[in-house]
Amino acid sequence: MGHSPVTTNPLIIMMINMTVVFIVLVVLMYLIKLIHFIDPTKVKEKPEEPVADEPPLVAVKSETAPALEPVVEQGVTPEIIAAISAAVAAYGFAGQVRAVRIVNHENTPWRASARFNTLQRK
Amino acid sequence: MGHSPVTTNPLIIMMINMTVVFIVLVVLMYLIKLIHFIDPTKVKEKPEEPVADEPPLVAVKSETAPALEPVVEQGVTPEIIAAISAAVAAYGFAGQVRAVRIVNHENTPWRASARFNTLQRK
Amino acid sequence: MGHSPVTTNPLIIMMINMTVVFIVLVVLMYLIKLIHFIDPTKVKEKPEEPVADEPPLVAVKSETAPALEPVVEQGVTPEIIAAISAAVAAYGFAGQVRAVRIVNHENTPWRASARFNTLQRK
Amino acid sequence: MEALNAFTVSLQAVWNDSGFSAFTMGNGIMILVGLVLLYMAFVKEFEPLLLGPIAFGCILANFPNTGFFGEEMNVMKAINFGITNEIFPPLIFLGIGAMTDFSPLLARPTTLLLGAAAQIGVFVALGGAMLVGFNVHEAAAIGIIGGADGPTSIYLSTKLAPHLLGAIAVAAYSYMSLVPMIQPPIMKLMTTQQEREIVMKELRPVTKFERIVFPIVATIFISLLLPPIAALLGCLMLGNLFRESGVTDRLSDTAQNSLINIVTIFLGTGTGMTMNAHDFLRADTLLIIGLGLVAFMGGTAGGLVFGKIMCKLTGGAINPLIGSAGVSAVPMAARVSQLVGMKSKPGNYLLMHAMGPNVAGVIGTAVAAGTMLAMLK
Amino acid sequence: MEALNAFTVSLQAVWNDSGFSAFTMGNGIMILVGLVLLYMAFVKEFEPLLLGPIAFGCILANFPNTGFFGEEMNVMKAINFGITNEIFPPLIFLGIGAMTDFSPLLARPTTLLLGAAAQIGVFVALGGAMLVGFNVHEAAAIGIIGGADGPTSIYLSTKLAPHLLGAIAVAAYSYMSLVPMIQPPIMKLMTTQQEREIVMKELRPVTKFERIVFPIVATIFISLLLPPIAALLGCLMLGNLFRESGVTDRLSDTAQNSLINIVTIFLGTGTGMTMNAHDFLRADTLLIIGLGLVAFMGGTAGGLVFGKIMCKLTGGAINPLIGSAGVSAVPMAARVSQLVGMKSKPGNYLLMHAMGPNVAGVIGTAVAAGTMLAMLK
Amino acid sequence: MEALNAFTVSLQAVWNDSGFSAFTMGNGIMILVGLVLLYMAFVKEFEPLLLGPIAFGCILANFPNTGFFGEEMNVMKAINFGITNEIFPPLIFLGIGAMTDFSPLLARPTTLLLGAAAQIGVFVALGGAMLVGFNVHEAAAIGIIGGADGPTSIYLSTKLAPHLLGAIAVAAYSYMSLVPMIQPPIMKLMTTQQEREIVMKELRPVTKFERIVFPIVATIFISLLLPPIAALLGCLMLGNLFRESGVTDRLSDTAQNSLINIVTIFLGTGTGMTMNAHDFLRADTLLIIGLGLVAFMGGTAGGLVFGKIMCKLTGGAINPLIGSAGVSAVPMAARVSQLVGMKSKPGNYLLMHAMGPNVAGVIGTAVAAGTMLAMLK
Ligand code: NA
Ligand code: NA
Ligand code: NA
Repeated sequence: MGHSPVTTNPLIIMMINMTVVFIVLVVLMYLIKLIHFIDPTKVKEKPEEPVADEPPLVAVKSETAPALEPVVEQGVTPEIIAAISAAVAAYGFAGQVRAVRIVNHENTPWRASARFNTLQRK
Repeated sequence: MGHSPVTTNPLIIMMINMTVVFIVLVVLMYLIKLIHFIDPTKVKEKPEEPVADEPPLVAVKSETAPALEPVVEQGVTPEIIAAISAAVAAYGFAGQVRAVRIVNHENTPWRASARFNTLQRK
Repeated sequence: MGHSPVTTNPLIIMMINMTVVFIVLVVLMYLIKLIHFIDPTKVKEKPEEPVADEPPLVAVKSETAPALEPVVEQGVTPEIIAAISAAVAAYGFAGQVRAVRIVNHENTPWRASARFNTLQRK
Repeated sequence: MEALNAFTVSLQAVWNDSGFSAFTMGNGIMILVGLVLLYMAFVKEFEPLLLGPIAFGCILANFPNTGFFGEEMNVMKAINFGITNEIFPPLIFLGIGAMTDFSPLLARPTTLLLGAAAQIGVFVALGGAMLVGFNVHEAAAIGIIGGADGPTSIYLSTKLAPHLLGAIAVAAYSYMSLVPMIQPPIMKLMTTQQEREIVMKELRPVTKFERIVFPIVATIFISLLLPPIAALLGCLMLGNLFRESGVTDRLSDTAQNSLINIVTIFLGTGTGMTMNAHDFLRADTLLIIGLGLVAFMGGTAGGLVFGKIMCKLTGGAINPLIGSAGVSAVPMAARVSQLVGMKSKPGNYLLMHAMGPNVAGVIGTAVAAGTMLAMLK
Repeated sequence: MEALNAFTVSLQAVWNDSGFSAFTMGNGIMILVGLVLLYMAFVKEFEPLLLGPIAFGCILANFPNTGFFGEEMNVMKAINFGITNEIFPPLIFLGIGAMTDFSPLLARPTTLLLGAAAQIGVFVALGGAMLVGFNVHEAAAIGIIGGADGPTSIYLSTKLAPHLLGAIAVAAYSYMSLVPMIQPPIMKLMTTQQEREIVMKELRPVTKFERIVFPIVATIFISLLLPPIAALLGCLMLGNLFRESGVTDRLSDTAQNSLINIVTIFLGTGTGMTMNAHDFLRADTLLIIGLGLVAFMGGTAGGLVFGKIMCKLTGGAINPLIGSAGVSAVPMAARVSQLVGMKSKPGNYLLMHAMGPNVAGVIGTAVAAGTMLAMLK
Repeated sequence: MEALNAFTVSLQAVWNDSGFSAFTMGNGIMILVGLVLLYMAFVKEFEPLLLGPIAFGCILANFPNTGFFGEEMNVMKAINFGITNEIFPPLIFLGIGAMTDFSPLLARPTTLLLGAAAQIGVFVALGGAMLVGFNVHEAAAIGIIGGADGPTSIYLSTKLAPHLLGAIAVAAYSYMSLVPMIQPPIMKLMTTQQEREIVMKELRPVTKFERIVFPIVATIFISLLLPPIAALLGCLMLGNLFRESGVTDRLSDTAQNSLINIVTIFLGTGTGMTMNAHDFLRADTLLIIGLGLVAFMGGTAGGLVFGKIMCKLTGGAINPLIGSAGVSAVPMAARVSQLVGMKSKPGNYLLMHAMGPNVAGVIGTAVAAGTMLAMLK
């Protein structure tokens, strides 16, 4: 708590702070775009995107969006999708307990065993 | 640490301590009765209690006692009830690991989802 | 960080350290042999060991080695044994999560209940 | 006779040393406050994980003669050490980072602007607090309530205005729980039916590369610019790396389960322990609660206004309802966006779209806290 | 030649700094004591979760030249810090609270009297200890063994007679394990066959309201009256609230699993680390072990006597066998009541009825500890 | 006008206090080092659980003006306290002990000799380090890299050469991950096809008695002889007792899950936090990395040579390939033995046989560390 504040005018403090917050998040926005730009692993989306633009239907997604949304099969009603996506998003402080542990199965000895066997085949 | 003890007569110390313990626990007993008395959620037990008094049978419980005892269905032998109640009570330091985790399922995203849907319907 | 080192000759330091390490582990080796020697629970292996010596086959183990190796039944191929033993050994820092928790079931109330019932029957 | 005398004297001594004899009116009222908070936590389910321990800590702190605040070390003093030295909030953020999926933000980075806009509530409350007489440090700590991020609020309060910690924490967690009541009227007031019916284009998939590089880049950039929040933001992003790396599931699991739970118990109880009559039972507390509401409403409005601007600029591609999610209160505010969207047009699923501004709001509030610390420390 | 000389000198130096050269007879005997305790813990299964780490800590503490008790901080010193400042016992109680179901007590509150009556053992041992020459602080710490509550015993010992901590903890946990052997003969001796055959009326259901309000009311009342145990009792009841609230399962789960387990390892090891030859290898230790047995038997008898009185007063509605469960040792003593009841009359299920006095005994012992601290501190 | 002026001045102040203005070339390079380590941890999967937090800690430590190393306590200072006082490595060993099965060692105790022989790498590197100019304390800390045991390396480094901690930890964990690349060529070079084809007799079963008595006896013997590693070895064996006792599964589970994970996060981050440009960006670091490789290769060779000797002495009952597993790096090195054995003769399962020297190597390295501490402290 070294030096004293530069100003005590509430309005100026508000303006400065808001400006810094916007500058930082805008820079972060461009950093994210930069990350996407340099991403060596991204799939070439050019041929697909215009197609996806025209009919923004749920059924189309099943080919392109495994990362964000569950693969949706024909015949699944929107209600079910809503329920599932709500559940997926319900990862607040109180709601993540089980979902996470399941992920953990990747670290069981069986995975190590699988790796070992892979190694072995080389 | 602070002031010296009032007395070092073992008998008096025993009497005082025992008295305090009894006073505290008796007051606590009346506090529990008070809690029960003011409990706004308690079921009206008047019509049922005399019935329950007469035949203190296991089968009767299935309607009234879900909180303390499992709902007991006709045909369950006393041996099984004993085994289950022993298991229920066996929550000492060494024996609670699994049972507790199961309770936790209430906090999964699915519950959050259910809540969300309830909210939605309003 | 009290007294200064006795010597700063690298070779002597290496020799001393290596000597101590070997002495300690050799003594430990004999201690393990001593533990085995005084083990009151060990099965009398004399009649069996010569038999086991001659045909070092997997199938023989099924009677004697539950502690170290899974009981192996006739008809299990060596490949499967390798996979399982790899999995068993894959208990490094990253790979033990699930296996261990399963062990824990012994501490559930049901075990306590079982004990209680055993007690009861006496 | 002598025995009876000693008996009476001893009983009297026990009573004299008891909390009853030293009990003050202030203690009584604070215990009542604790009971009301317990009711809010356990019956009304207002963020029970935090408000429960806070309430219980408040009650414990108001028993006289417990020695909790004496010279000798004890469990409550040890917990207090973790509060006053800002040890707990970063550890909570480690777990929150491990729970957070930044994908919706990475898929549509412009939603960061909504997370920035929603911080307007923080600064409106800051200005308001200064106008009603709080000094600038207190005002900054009060303003952060509008960020709707408990650990950030506690972190900033302990640094700038520790005597307000209790009131600020209580206000922050209470309003976070009230988001489903505070936001919808404002959302309906500030948006048109037509805007609310906008169906947004689905989000593009996000690669693992992006999900791993983002927390690293964000940590470096923000920590260099705003060193006072390096611990907070660094822990958030380290937790997120545990989640996204795919090879540290053990650490991710622990960060978001046993570690965060243990720290939550201590953080909550320790925060409640700071609530004494002298600091809490004053008009300032009511002002703080009022300003907190202003902050929440201001943040909601700020996000919505910016949502409307983005809607205009993008030719109607952005539903302004996702703007209000920028206050964070993850994931409650995003669900509110979804809820209001569904009411306007059944089948309009905004949840994933609202998660972008929602997690952006966490970063935005941390940045706001860092800015205030950089200016005021 | 010189090399060989340096070699020999260095080897000699290693030996001189080793524990062997500084080893005392006392160390040797204490390591043997540790081995016996390990045997009791792991083979005889005497409370292995606590007695195991205590035994190992005792062995570790008796290696010379380890630096565990030196100036520099190290892991063992850090653990010791948690022992000497009573940080661990309340955290254990947090977990025990989360494991405890007070319903049987709430359904039949009169069983609190049995929990009070069983504390007679505490005070009989206290008086006995003073008669054989212990001072009043030591006597109080010894007496609490009869409470059959490990954390309370450790808490009180560290406050009143830290040099007796090892002996008291060992005695407390050993006798808790021996409850199935100590109690049945006394129970059979003091009750008639007719009394043992009494079938008790089933317990009424307990509402969630009662289960939530009780820990709060109990905390306020007892902590105000006996501030020295506010931390202990507050943590017990906070843990119970985590359990009963229905909205803090995460915290309840952690309190009764990872947190209590971590603290148990530290509490046990740290308690064992206090066991040195100077404090432990004296006639006092044997006296403590003897007095602990008196305390357990006294508590059992006290509970039974009061059980018989209640049986009379209620016209035979109470089976006196549940009185002995008032010593706590949860849930072992309640199971012993059940066992003896079943032997007298197959099908006489006393377990749930005995759980009432059983958990009442935990509160009773905490109150007894608080009373002694209030009088003696 | 004045407002605009204040605005500019304030923005300027934020920039002046930011990390950018105080950023040094050294910070930049160390952050790059951190990024490379992150890449190794998360993409190359080099011990990600440790190297991940180390890398992130290294990045965090090189942001200027964070106050992490100031006077005031904060979360990073608290973590650093656990590093500099050797609190974390023993707790890690507690978990490792609970994960370790000593059965293969107990079934064939002669493999302890292989665990001893593989320590030759430690002492070769020690000698080499002294020859290139490190003092004896530094040389000992560098040598221990060859032990392939992270916690032991960190423990010894913090005691003997804290300024080298970062480089030593990074080298140790990196080479541990590279064992599958470093060892096979040496193994093929030093053994004949005929030796590699040896099929070993299966291991005898080990009783529970042996598995429980061994950790106790080993603790007593080694701790008495080498008190400086009593904490480390004691925790390893206490964890193993939790595992083997059969009655402390709760503690075993916690020691090898939540406790070790929490401590790992702190140990890794704290170790990374010690990596500053002044200590790390010097030729010494490259020397350390080079010496570490020498140590690993030396240890592998030492184990193999001794394996060949044992092969001769036993008339071909021992496959020398299990000797290289004596460097520890559990269980990686044992798997490498298995892998090379399978390549030479499909169906030659050496894994279980290699686990003996593998766990012996953990004890061997601890003993080597203890010897060096006894001589040099
Ligand atoms: Na926010
Ligand atoms: Na008791
Ligand atoms: Na090693």
